[in-house]
Order: sequence, then structure tokens, then C-alpha cells
Amino acid sequence: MATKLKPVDVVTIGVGLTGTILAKELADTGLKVVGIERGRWRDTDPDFAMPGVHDELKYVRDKELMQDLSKETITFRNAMSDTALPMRQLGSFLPGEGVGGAAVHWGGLTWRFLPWDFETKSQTLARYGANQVSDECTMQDWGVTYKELEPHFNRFEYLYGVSGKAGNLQGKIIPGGNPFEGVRSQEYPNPPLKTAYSSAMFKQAVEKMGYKPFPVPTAANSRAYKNEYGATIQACVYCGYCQFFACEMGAKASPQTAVLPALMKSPNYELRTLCNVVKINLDSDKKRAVSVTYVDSRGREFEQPADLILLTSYVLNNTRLMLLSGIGKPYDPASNTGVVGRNYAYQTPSSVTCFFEDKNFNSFMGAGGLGVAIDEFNGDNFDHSGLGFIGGGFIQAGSNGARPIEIRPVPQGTPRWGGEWKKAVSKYFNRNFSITIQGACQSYRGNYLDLDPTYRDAYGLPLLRMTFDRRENETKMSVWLTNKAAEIAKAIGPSKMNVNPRTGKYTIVPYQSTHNTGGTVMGADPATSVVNKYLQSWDVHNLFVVGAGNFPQNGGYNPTGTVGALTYQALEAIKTKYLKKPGALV
Amino acid sequence: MATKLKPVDVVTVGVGLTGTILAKELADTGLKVVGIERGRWRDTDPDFAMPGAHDELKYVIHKELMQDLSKETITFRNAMNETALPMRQLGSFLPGEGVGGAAVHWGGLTWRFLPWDFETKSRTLARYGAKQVAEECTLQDWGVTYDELEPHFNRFEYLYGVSGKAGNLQGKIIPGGNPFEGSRSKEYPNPPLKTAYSSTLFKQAVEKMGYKPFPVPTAANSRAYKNEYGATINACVYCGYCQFFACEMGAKASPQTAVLPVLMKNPNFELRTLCNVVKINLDSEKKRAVSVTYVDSRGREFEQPADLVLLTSYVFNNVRLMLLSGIGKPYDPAANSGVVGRNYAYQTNGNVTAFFEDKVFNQFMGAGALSMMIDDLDGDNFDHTGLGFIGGGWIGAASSGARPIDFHPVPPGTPRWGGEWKKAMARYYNRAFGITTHGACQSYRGNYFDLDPTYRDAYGLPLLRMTFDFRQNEYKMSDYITKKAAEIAKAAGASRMNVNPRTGKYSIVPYQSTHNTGGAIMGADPTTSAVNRFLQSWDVHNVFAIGASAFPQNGGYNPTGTVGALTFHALEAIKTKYLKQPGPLA
Amino acid sequence: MDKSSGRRRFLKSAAALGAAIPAGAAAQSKPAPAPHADHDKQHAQHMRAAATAARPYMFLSQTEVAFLDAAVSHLIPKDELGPGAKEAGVTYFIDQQLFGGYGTMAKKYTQGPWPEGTPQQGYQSPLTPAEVYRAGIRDTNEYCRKTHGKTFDALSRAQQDEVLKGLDAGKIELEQVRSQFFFNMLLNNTIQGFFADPVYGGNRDKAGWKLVGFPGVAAVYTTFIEKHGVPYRAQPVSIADITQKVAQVDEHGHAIHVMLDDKAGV
Amino acid sequence: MSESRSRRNFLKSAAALGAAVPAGVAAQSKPAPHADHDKQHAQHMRAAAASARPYMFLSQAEVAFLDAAVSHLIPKDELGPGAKEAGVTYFIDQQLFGGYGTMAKKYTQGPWPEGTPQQGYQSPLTPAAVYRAGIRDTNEYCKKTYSKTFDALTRAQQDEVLKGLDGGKIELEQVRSQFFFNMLLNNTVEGFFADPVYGGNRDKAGWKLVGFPGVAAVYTPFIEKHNVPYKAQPVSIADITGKVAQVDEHGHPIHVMLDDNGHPLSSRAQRGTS
Repeated sequence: MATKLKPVDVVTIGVGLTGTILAKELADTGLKVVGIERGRWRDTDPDFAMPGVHDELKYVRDKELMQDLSKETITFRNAMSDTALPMRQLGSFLPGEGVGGAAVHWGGLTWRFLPWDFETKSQTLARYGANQVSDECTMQDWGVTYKELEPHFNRFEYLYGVSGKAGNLQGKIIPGGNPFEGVRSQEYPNPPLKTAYSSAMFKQAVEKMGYKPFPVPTAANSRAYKNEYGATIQACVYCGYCQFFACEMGAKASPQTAVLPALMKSPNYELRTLCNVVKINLDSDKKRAVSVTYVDSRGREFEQPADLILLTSYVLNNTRLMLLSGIGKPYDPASNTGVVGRNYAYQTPSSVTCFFEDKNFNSFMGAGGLGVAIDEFNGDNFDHSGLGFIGGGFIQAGSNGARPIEIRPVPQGTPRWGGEWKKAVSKYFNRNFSITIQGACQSYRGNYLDLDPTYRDAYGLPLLRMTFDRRENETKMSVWLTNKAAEIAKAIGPSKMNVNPRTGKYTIVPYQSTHNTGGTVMGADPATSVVNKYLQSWDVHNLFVVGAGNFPQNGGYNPTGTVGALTYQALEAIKTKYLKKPGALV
Repeated sequence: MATKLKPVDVVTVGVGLTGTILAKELADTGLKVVGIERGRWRDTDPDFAMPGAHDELKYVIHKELMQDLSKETITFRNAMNETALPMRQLGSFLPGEGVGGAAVHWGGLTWRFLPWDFETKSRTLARYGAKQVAEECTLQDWGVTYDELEPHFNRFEYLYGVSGKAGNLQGKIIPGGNPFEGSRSKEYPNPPLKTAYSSTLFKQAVEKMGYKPFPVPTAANSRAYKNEYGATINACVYCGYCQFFACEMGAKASPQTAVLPVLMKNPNFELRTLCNVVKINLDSEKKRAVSVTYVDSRGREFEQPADLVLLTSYVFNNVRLMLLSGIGKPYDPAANSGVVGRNYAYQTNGNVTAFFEDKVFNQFMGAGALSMMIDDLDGDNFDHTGLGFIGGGWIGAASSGARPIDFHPVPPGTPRWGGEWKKAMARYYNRAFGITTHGACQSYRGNYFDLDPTYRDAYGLPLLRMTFDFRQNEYKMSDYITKKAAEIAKAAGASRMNVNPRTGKYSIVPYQSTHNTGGAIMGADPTTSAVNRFLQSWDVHNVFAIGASAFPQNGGYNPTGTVGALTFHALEAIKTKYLKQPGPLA
Repeated sequence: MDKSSGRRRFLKSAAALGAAIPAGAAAQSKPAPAPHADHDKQHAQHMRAAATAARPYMFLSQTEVAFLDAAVSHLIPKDELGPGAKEAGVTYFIDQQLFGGYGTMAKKYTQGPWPEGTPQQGYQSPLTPAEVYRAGIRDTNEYCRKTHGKTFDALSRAQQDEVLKGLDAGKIELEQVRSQFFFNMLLNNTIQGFFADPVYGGNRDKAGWKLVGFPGVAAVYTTFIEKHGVPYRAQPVSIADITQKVAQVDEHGHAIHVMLDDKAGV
Repeated sequence: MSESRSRRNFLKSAAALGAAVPAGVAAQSKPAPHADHDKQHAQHMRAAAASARPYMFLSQAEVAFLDAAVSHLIPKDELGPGAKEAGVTYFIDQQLFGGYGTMAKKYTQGPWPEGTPQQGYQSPLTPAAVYRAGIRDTNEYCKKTYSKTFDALTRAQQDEVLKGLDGGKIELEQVRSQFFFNMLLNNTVEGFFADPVYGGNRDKAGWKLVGFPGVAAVYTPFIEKHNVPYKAQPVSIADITGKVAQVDEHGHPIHVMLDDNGHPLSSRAQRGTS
């Protein structure tokens, strides 16, 4: 019933941050590349034009830029003993839909994971021994080191025009930067953004406490910047509509601003929107992918043959398509065998909100990633002996733009409605800021992704089932980190504080972060990973799976910078190794 | 997982025209009756209150009062060699949803089927021989005669306060009434409605031509009327918002106006709204229904035990629930065996639009059934010898309220849009009226219901699949009577006409009529009927399936009057026979 | 995106701005300081002006508004008989419909698969009406750029007519939706918006009802139904006229129609 | 329906009519003296603006319920208008008529067991249906307990009922009381703070309350003016599409800055701010 199309060299499933870079680079080598995107075409002009783009209800409450759950969602449960039920509306995390993917509405924070993050397991065992982590913990090394990835981090930061300040330039610690970061070969392409009032107060306080504050690296460009593809990213104007929104200025780096202007001009590239891939088809002995099947906006089914298939959609969809297509052995938590769906992890964010009587922060101004942070309590930058947990996170005072439907904190004890509530909101909307912690999250045997036995998507295919909860390691870490943040808050001197460590069961309802990781993890051992160090499927050599799904566990940073580096890691392997000699690279 | 509730005596599945009457009468005998309705509570006040009730877009285009297809729909195909696809939006027919069912938005025409209609098969064979009908035709007698039903027709007409003029009173032909109707024991409870201009022109024309015009019998009451339950139905004010709408005046008889005011006061009756029955549960040897399972508005599943289960929902749902519950052998068209789903039939409507240059009709005025009609060409009221078809239909000039979103009388050759179309609309909207030919539809081996293999409802259950098309008999019949209608239009002085007999394949898209029949048909023979002459399931004696689903084929009339008669027919059997001695009645 | 295109975008938006106010508002809301004399007229004017200006678009982009304003002005043109679809606010009506349950296929069956099916099987698209418009307008504008170097709204009346006929007849192939599927939806919604109660934002000033002589919310017709052949000339009444007490009602809430003489003045 | 019944019907409707005009209009459209004509013009515009927006989903009874309920959730007080005055009832009407109310782009297939709190929304009802059922059930409860519908209760009784729903102490028949209450509360807050294009936040009451300027200007020159309140006339999307507000080359509004008494600064001072 599917119409067979004429073969092409490369298909990318998903046209977001990773898919656009890979398509651009491979099309430039002369290969015919087709990008297949389930959502619609979107561009700064006219889709993100003023004034409609400053509409909090449409973009934050109604999630205009995000996944259409009426077509496909996931089911969720905290533990294997629960029954998973569908996520009927978005909340905890916000996958994108449409050209550019989640990189259209992302916050812009662009970090490099610490060298330690890539070797969590071996370094933890070496420093603390096996007792530091629970038996159920399935943390592992990535099979690739920071050193190997450094040039790729660099490449991505220069492509997206990241604004920041180096803290470790070729081994030399630079004042004002992050002294804990891995050695970098180059300074950031753009200087840091301006400093908001809350950041300034945070900076003063932490310096007094002996910490080393630095501006958060972000892809909200501090000045107009032309990248290697000749695309110009504009200067941020601090409008405060950044995360959850598309940037009307073209100042937040994204596929639309950094890559597509050049990619869409390439005669070797074809984009197909409103086309949803439902299956990757394999040859008889299941060693090679021969084509993908997709359904277009008229409900027609097509089969697109290709030599190289790049799975470049969101974490959840990457895992689901592998399960639906029978690629790789599905993970079985009971026997802890199998790989696809393994090591699903998330993030453990928490916060301390500071209220003031006499200070005004104009909280509505800001930019994604506008903030000052400290990294003393991230990764293994501090001694975990006796703390009963591993990992950590960065602590920052961020000014990402507060809008009153979503962000209107009131001091603890204020009623949820009525006159008192109204007074508090009126008083504190511009007289508060939050110190936030981006906590890491380890992987565990019981946290995984598989196919749901009951619920199906609009195409009649089983939904992806998420079984996840945080463990003692994360709770302890969050409480400990949040107390550190509270100390900082005290030093700043607010009149009141709300201290919110991440405790209790993980819930899918309130927004936390779109930092889902794992399910298609990378590694050196096919028995515990889905893809090798080049993000190539162990089982199907002409399939590369790219994204945060490759993270064996999640670090204390936003994932995008590392996803960008992995993209170039895979790209280099494809260009220099695979295309010359197709086959297993490891 | 379903919570088991404490047993009751009677459950009605659906709380519409049939369910309310049965519930009222059985509750009066002291039985505990529970009415389970998938839709919500609705009443004249406040749900049908002015001015919101006169909203054509909401009620006609957006079908406010009708079935929610996102929860459940049917799939459709013209023939067994096609793939059935879901009816994604309502069109051809409009099942109701909510208390009162389709009897809230019905047109009000309240006919008695002809004596001939109940014996279509035997009388056709007797008069014309077997050759008159196609081999594939599965027409059959009802197992009940007009004479047996006459008292029940009467009862229903007096309950709903039908306005009309008798044409055959105890065998005596009355001028001004319908001389072809079966002998009636009593005059209608209310006099006919007023006469619209189009009706007058029609009347003059047909009288000249020797036909016998009469005012249509309708449940739009011509004066305020108090029925046997003490409920008052108000006088129609000819507002023209009738069919597709609820009556703000309470002048169109319906469960809300005629039965519920009393029923809701009865301590023996309990109504459960927003509760959808998904299964009738049988005992081990499948001879007796023990309970029904339903899902409530919180998604909770309940099992309601009952001694008597009355299937009183719409045709489709009666049949689907029998199929889903394994009551009766599903019909197999290949073998022409089995009974549930058998003999699905519809209505074969044609029409003639008559245009005038010098006359204004104010067609926006009217009532659901305000019209003059002739019955000369209905049933077997005329000699079919050599015509190549059986059956016929009424012909009438209806003024049921013409609203401009829905009603665009433009002469043949007018473009579909643009200035010409606009001019034609401006000129003829008020200078045209339609003459309807309301044709019968016979049953055929290849027209039937079964469960769809692919599509499911929101509850995960298979949708009902409709396989249906008209046959030569219907096309010839429609062509014949529509030509007669055209002659009438000419005689009435139309300057131009659109003549539209029913031709081509049956389409689910344009509205035709909510006169679906069959699927759970009545009869004297268990091998060709699902219910016996008392509408009792042959297989499960405490299940009665009531509605147009019992019609073995469809006559040339609107079905409601006959459905009402069958309701009282079943009621009598239950009260006088079944309750005394539960078990098969035939 | 570079500065120049930033500026391009600005110019475009500016050009489209007019369109982003429901049709007519621009014309009507000129704060022409009128003489104190005819104050009532002015009041009425204010009300009308604000009425339209107060209804911002909730779904359509400025580009889409420009497209629809142009398209519906062909489907039901303005002429000597009176306002057309554009003047009657049909574009705004469509915006509201697409923002609403109609546009999102509320209460309709949306599960796949979606093979094209037969005409008898009706709507079989994975797209909701809102998505059909989004895709159809974009594709049509793409087609216009390719063939005429301009978007649809910038073409000459003649060219626009030609394009619409091409869609109507299925001669123009669109990429993401079947052209006739899109066109028929547009035509149906246009007619609906021209004749629907003004509460939905179309049929402005009851232009559609006045065109055909439809009185809207009904009065009690018992005394008139048998006045055969006599035109019923009344000021049409909208649901809003009643809820806002602009129109009088009888004891059951039916409108008391204001009858007009032959010159159709009161 | 009996004559007496229908007369009741009529009286009810009549009583509810006021409610069917978005809050404020009735008050605003009083005829004013010829004298201050500009004020009057503005008044007309406001009046018409409101009255030009008829309800598309809610019945008059439901409007009466919501007007009463939201006036407790965000009351009118010395700080300014409350939710009712800000048109939140009309906002909710529009939302329920729209994709939000019909669960567009959300997963709606069953089954729908209650699930755990961590699993979120698990109802077979759309938000529109939740309101329809929740309002009816709450009114039924009020009739039983106080023999009046909610809107006819005293402020104190209304408060009691809302707290009962909030605390889950009142059991509703068709929806969980807290499920309904939380939806109502969330939508009320949304309607109070959403861009006025959606019919709520009338006169930007919500934005003025907290000091939020709405559509953002270019803040580059201001972001480092620490601890200086940014006092600007809030700008709505409609102000820009309706050309009431000026915009810069990229379409950002040029905010009109206010002095401490909330009056526009002189044009020189305006320039000074950016």
C-alpha cells in the first residue's frame, strides 16, 4: 500500500538541531539528503513575527510550538508495579514539533559536560569505591572522552555563536570564567550577555563566600554574529520571551537562524514537512536499513529507500522508532538485559525563591541563559565522601523573563486565591528572583522506556511507555545542593525565601525541564549500549542515532551543548570513516 | 476492575423517545428503573432557551445536539469489496446524544406506516409475483400487522399531541385527510397546523391533478395540549427553527416536553447521565442478560445488574451493543445467514426546487413538518405493474424553516460562488420552495452492519461498520416519484426547477435523513430476525431491542410514529406477558 | 536572519498590519471628530468601530489574513447588491472558527489510518481544518510565487480569480493538501460566515441576512404565516442584539421584529 | 412545558440577561452628558469593545455562576479590578469554545482510570465538558444545601462553597470537585494575566496590578539599570495590530513611560528612557 519512492543517499528522521547540521554537512559532500519532519515549516519570518510571538497563553499554556499529543504521546508510570497512563497534555517536558524541533523554543544554555561526566562510572569507583552508589544504579562511561569531543564542542559553539567567558583556556585558568570546565582550545565566539540586577546581587554574595561566579554560556547572541555557514544571528534585546518561545529577533541560535538559511539553498537537500516516519525497514537479515516508511499530510503512505539513515528526532521518538522497527534488543529490566530503552534518565532541578521588600528586579526582562552561575557543586568538583550521593549541578541566578501567567511566585503560606493572594502577587512580581539548581540524574535498572501494551497513537501504533522515578541519590543531592543555594540566598538577604528541593515522587504534571536522556545510550560494550562511540547502531550499521538519547546518565547541565558535540562526533565518523568504507566502525 | 452496583429491576440503555416511555410505564408498575444515557442532561429551560436556540451555525453546521464522534462513530463503505473508512464528521444522518436523544432535534413528522408496509413481502408476491423484486432483495414481513399496532399508534399520537387530520376514521374516508392511511380508531388529538403559502400552491396544483392532498401529521402541536401524563406541550409559533434544533417553546413533542417532567418525579426512576454502556453481560449459557457495564464521566467502570435490559438507544448502538455483547448470531452476507446486522436500510429522498419570479414565500417561517402532502404514490397505493420497482413515498411541499447557511436555492447553471451566485441567492432565497419526495428503501443481502476490523472508538472497542448502497429498485422509484413531483411543481407555476431524484452511489456526506433502519429486525422466524414480534431477543429473553432497528425494511414515511407504536407494543408484551412469566414470548 | 531581512520582515508586517484589523474596522475607526450635532450617528459609528476593532484575530497570521481577505472577496464579491464576504467580516469569522472547536475537529473522529477513500466516504484527512488552512494557504502562496512572482493577496483581481478557479477545478496541484479539498472547505466556511449569526464575527451588520431577506432570530410568526405572498420586511435580529438588550423580546424571549416599509427604512 | 414554567423560564432569562453581556458593559454604556465628548468617545469604545464580544460557549446560567465564582478567586479591592471586572468569565468562554476547551492537540483516547496524581489529567471529559458538568453539579449542591443556585448565594456562602470544592469536602456527581476547582482557578489566573486579545485582562488590569509591560520593548539599554522600576503603559498585541501603539523597525513596541503618578512622561523624558 505504501508508494515506493526513488532511492536517496541519506534520510534524516527529524529536522531539528542535529538533523539540520548533519544534512547540511552531508549535502555539501554531494550526497542527496532528504529531511523528513512530522511537523510543519516554520521560520522567523513570518511565523515568529511580532507582535503575535509575545503571547504567553499561546506559547506557554497552549504549547503552540510543541508536540501534538492528539497524534502521539507517551504513557507514564513511576514504577513497574503501576499501570502506565497516557500523558494527555504536556507538562514536565516539552518536545518540539515542526522544523527546528525543540531548538526553536529552547532556553539557549549551551554547556560542555565535565570531563568527569563522560567517565562517571570509572572515576566514581576509583575515587569512592562501589559503595558510593546503589546496586540498582546502572551508570556507565560513555565510550568517548571529553578530550575527543573538545573540537566538536568548539565547532558547535562557533556555529551557534555562543556567548560566554572561557574559564580554562588551553589549561590556563581565566578569571571571570568557569574554572571547573574542561580545557577549551578557544575562547567563546561572543562575549557574555549583560548582567541583570539579580545576577549582580548573586555575584557579590557568592564571591564573598569564596565561590567563582561566571556568566552562563548561552546561544542568545550578545551581538550580531555571522557563522561559518554565512548565517547571521542577531543581537539579543533582552525582551524576556525566550524559553518556550521562538525568537522574533533571530537572536537565539537555532536551526532557523544558524543552519537552514544555508541548508535550504543546497540543491542536494530536500525537506518534507508534515510527514511522519512510522518505521525503519530492514533487509532480510536485519543488518542493514533499506528504507523508511512515512505518512504524509494527505494520509498517503510512502517508502523512501536510502543508504544511510540518521535518527535525529527527539530522545523519546528515537527510542520508539527503534522499538517499532525491531532494531536492537529491547531492554528487559527484570533480567537487566537488552539495550533499547535502557538507562532512561532526566534532571533533578530545584530552586530557592528570594523575596524582597525594597528592591525591584524588572523580572519580565531577560534572556534564555541570562544569568550568573557557580560550578563548585557540579559533577565531582567537590568531595562526595560521606554525602551518600554522586553528581551535582550548577547553581545560578537566572533572568529568563518572568511572565505572570506562569511565573508569579508568592511567599510560602500565601493562600492560592483571593485578596491576600492578589496582594502578594501584586507586591512581589517584580520583587523576587530565583536561584535555580540544575541537578544531575543517574540511571537505574527500573527507569526505562518500552512500548505500551494498551494505548496507541493516531497511526494505530503502540505508544512509548516511560517508567521513571528519582532515587535516594537524587533526593539527597537535591536537598544538599538546595541548602547550599539557600545559604547563598541568605547572604543576599531577602525578606522571605521559598526553599524547594526536589523531593517526593517524580510527577509528569509541572514543567521541570526538557532534558530527557537515555534509551539509546552510547558505550564501548554492545551488551550495555545501543550505539557505539560514533553513535552508530551496533546492530544496523547504516543507522546512526543522534541526541541526548545517547547519554548513559544525565549530568548537572543542560544537554544541548553536549548534543551538539556528539552530532559533530558522529558526522566526523561518517565523513572520514563510514562513507569511505560502509560497515561497522567498531 | 468494574465496580458492581446493587441490582435493579430494569435498565434502559439510552434515554430517548423509546427509553423514556418504557421507563415511565414500568416505573409506574413499581419496578426500579435506571436510565443510562451517554450524553448530558438537557431541558427546555435553560438548555434550549432563547435567543441562543436560534443559532444555525451551532445547531445545523456544528451539530450541537448530535453524537460526539470523537468518542464513537461508524465506518462506511458502499460495497463489500471496498475498505470501510470512519465517518469523521456527521452528514447523511444525525444521531442524537444526551437526554431525549434524536427526539430533541427531530422534525416532528409522525406517520403511521401503511398496513401494506408491515406485509411488504407477502403482499408484493401476491400482487406482482417474485419477479417484481431483485433476487438480492431480502424484504420480509414484520411478524406484526397494522391492526395489531393501531391502538399503540393511537396511544403514541395522544402522548405526543400529534396535530393532523384523519383520512380514514373507523373505515370511513374523511375529506381533507389522507384517504390511503390505515383505518384509525380516533381523530388526531390536535387539529392541523396553519397552511403556508407554498403548501397552498402545492394543494391547488395537486387537486387539479386529481391527487388527494392533506396536512402532514406532526408533533409540533397546533395548540397547547395536556397529555395523559399531565405534561403540557405548548403551541407552535412557526419560528422556523425546528428540525436540527430543540424547541424553545416546548411546542415540539419530545421526551423533555411529553414524558420527562413526570418521569423525573418518579421515585422508582434513576437517571445516570454521561454514562456510556459498553457491554451487556450474559450468564454462562448466554440465555439471560445479568447486567450492563458502563463507563462514567470520571472514567470509572461500573457493572449494573438488572432483571430486564431494554436496548433503547439509536439504531446503530442497539445493533453494535448486541454484536459487542455476543447477543444473537452476527449476520454473514456471504452465506446470508445470521441475524444481527441484517437488513440495514435507509431512505431514498429526492426533491424538486421550484423557483418563482413573482411570488414570495417567507420560507424562513415554518415548523418541522409544516406542509401539504399527497400519499397517492406511497407504498402500494398505486399499481407498480411494469414499473420495475416496489414501494414509493410521500410527496410534499415542506415549510420546515429555511435558513440561509443551509438553504441555497439557486437555479440550474448558477455558479457555486462569485457575483452570479450572490445575485441568484438574493433573488431566489425567498422566491423558491422545495418539494420533497420521501422514498422507501428495501433491504438487500449486501446492505448490513458488522464490526469494523480496523477502527476503534475512544473506549478501545471496534466501531460499527456500515456497508450500504441503493439498488435499481430505489433509483427507479425515486426517478418515478420525483418526475411526478416535477409535474406538480410545473402545475404550481414554477418558472424554473431543479429536479433531483436520488441517483448515483449513496454518499455519507450530504444530509439526507436520520431514518436508518434495520440491523436488529423483528419477525416471525428466528433465522431471519434478531427479535420476535414483541421486540424481544430470540436468544436472550430478558433483552428487548426497541427502535427503527426493528424495521425489516424502510417504508416511504418518517419512522418515528411507527417507532412510537412499536414501543407501546413491546411495553404491552412486557407488562401483560413477560413480567407475569419471564421467558421467551414467541 | 540578517538585518536586511529583518527590515524586510518589518515592511511586510507593516503592509499586513491593516489586514490584522478585521475588515472594515480601519475604514470605520477613523476618529473623524464629527460635529456635536449628529451625536447619535456618531455614537452608533463608535460602537461599530470599536465592535470590530475589539475583535483581534486568535488563529490566523497576518499573511493568512491577507490571503483570506483577498480570496473571500471573490467568493462573495462586494457589488451593487451590497457588501461581500470580506466586508461582512468573513475572514474574522474563519479565524474564530479555526481557533474554535470546528478548526480543531472537536467531537469528530480523528484516528488514522487516513487513506483517500471514495467521495462517498467524505472527510479523510489527518489534518484538522485549522491545519488544512495553514497548509493550503502556504501552498497556494508558494504556487503564486512560482507562477506570478507574488503571493496571492498581491496578485491582480484577474490573476486571483484564475488561481481560485484553478483550485476549484483541481487544475492547480498543491503540495500538502488536495486543492479541491482546501477550496471547498474555504467556500463552505465563507458561505457560513456570510450567513451565520453575527455573534461569530461574520455577517457583519447582517449583510448576508439583508441580502436574502432573512430576519435572523425569529419572532412569533403565527399571525403572519398565512399572509400568503406578502414579503416580511423586518430589521434582522442577532442573538447579541437580544442578550445585549438592543432588541426587544416577548415573554418567551422571541424577538419583536421592527418592520420596515418598502423603502426599507423604518 | 407548562405556561407557568415557561414564564419562569422567561423571568430567569431576563434576570440572567445582564450577565450575558461581558462584565462592565452595562455599567459603562450609561449615556453621558454632551460636555466631555472625548471621555465619552473612549467610553463608547470600551463599552462597544466589551459588548461586541458575545459569549460563544457559556449559557447565561453558566455566565452567572462564573461571574460570581471568579470574583472570589481574584476579588476587586483597593488594588484594582478583580477577575470579574477583568472579563475573566468571557475569557473562559472563549477558551472553552476554542481548542483548549475541546482538548485540541491533546491525547483523548481511553481508558481513563483515575491514575496517580503524578500521571496528571485522566478524564474522559474535555475542559468544556468539565465546566458544563461541574457548574451544573455545584448548582445542584447549592440548591440542595441553600435552595438557591451558586450565583444567588451570599458572598459568605459562595466563599464557603468554593472552599468546599477547593478542599474536596464537597462531593460532585459528575466530576471530582478538586479537579473542577483547580481547572477553574488556573483558567481564572490565566484570564487575568493573558494578553487582552483573548478577552480577559480587560484594560490590562492584571498586568497593571503586577507591573508587567506585556509585549516587550527592546530592553538592552535598561537591563543594567539595576533596582530602577520600569514603569510603562502595558502594550497588548491588539494595540500593535490595531496601530494604537508605536513600534520600532523590528516590530517591538515603543513603550510609553510613566511617572510615579502613572502619567505619561514628557516626550523628552520618553526619549531619555531608551
